[in-house]
Amino acid sequence: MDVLYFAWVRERIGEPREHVETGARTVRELVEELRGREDRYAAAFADLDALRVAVDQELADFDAPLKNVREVAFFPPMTGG
Amino acid sequence: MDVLYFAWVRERIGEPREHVETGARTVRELVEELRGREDRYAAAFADLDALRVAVDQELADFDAPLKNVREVAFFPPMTGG
Amino acid sequence: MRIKVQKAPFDLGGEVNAFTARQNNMGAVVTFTGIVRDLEAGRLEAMEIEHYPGMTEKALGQIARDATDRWSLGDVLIIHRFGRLTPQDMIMMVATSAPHRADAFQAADFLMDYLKSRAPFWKKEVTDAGADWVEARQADEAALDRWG
Amino acid sequence: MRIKVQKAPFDLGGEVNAFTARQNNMGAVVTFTGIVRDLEAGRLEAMEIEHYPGMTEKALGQIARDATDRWSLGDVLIIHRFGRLTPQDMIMMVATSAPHRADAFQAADFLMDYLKSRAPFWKKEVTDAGADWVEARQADEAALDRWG
Repeated sequence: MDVLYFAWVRERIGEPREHVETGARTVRELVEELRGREDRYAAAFADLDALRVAVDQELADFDAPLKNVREVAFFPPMTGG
Repeated sequence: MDVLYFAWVRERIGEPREHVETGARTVRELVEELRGREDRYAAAFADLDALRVAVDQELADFDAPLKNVREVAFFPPMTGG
Repeated sequence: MRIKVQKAPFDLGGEVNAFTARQNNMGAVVTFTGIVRDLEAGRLEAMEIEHYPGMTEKALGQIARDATDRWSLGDVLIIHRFGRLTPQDMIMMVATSAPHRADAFQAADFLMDYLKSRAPFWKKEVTDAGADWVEARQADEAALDRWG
Repeated sequence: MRIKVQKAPFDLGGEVNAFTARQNNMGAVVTFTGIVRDLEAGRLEAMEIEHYPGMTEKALGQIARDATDRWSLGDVLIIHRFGRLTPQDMIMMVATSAPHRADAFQAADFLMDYLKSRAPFWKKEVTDAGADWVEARQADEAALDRWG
């Protein structure tokens, strides 16, 4: 699936998107898997309360299932308007 | 003093303004005096609850004093906007 | 603060652009525009608006100052037409600017509530069946209570 | 309903005139425009706005539909820019039309509250001292509670 990063999450990870092959069943499992990879992921995902997640371009929570999902995005709380 | 009429008050009185010489001390006394003049005034001033008054171009009530006043206006509740 | 009471139409877009260009470091601009609606039966020929020259300008100025005293605003614009209008004509507009959006919104809402019931305008609806003065609505008077 | 997400500036006056001309028998049009403010110290070089292409349009469309479901509206317009902006630049605008003024006001206010916290935009302030992401304000999140 495609994993996208925005704002300071993108800056900490160092890239705006990547393709990830994963068996994670939920967003939370995906986060755990990414955290284990490299320090930059651990830094980006250090505080989940500071993060929001979208699954296939809809806001979701960290327990959302990933079955048949094509795109997951992580970002800080939005500041539009 | 000048007495002005607007909207249906003007239509009932039959003119938009007139000069009135009066010894009335309050708006209410002025209304009583006008009511006694002719039927058209009695018709216009039949229901004071349906009327609003401005004294020297400021909203006032019927007990407002008329000393040194130059202009009194009578009209129905406003419908601006 | 600008108050215009006029018979002529106004250009909403031109007015809001000019208003916005005059602002200095305001984060929010809100406008309200009132437009003549046809009657249910679709037979409004005209809306005739009468006003009280002299008092109108004073009353609108006071309402604008009340808004400015109450919220942190950059500027206020009020334009109100009088005379004979037809459906789809713009009757009036207000614009407010403020550092923050809540102030701009609340001030514009407040201006409209006071314009409705405290500015000396009267509307008459003309149809083929005759002409009737628009009656003030209880709800418009009650709306003023929102502002304490 | 029109949603535009764009890098280019927009003409507020032209947009509100075109929006108003498209309406049919709506008595009220409300607009809100958000403008880049300088920082207290007057040293904002730029505001960089990032967004999530694809999701942004969907989220704005959903917010507009929620407003339309909730109030009696004629139409909704949302324009939101992204990219590098400088102080006094217009960031975004919304316009609403409705038969009656309360619906137009409330819907515009609602759109702004949801745009702030539910549309995928992120702002970064650039000064000579560096660049910082604007943090979401607790008050903006809390404002959503107003709408139940």
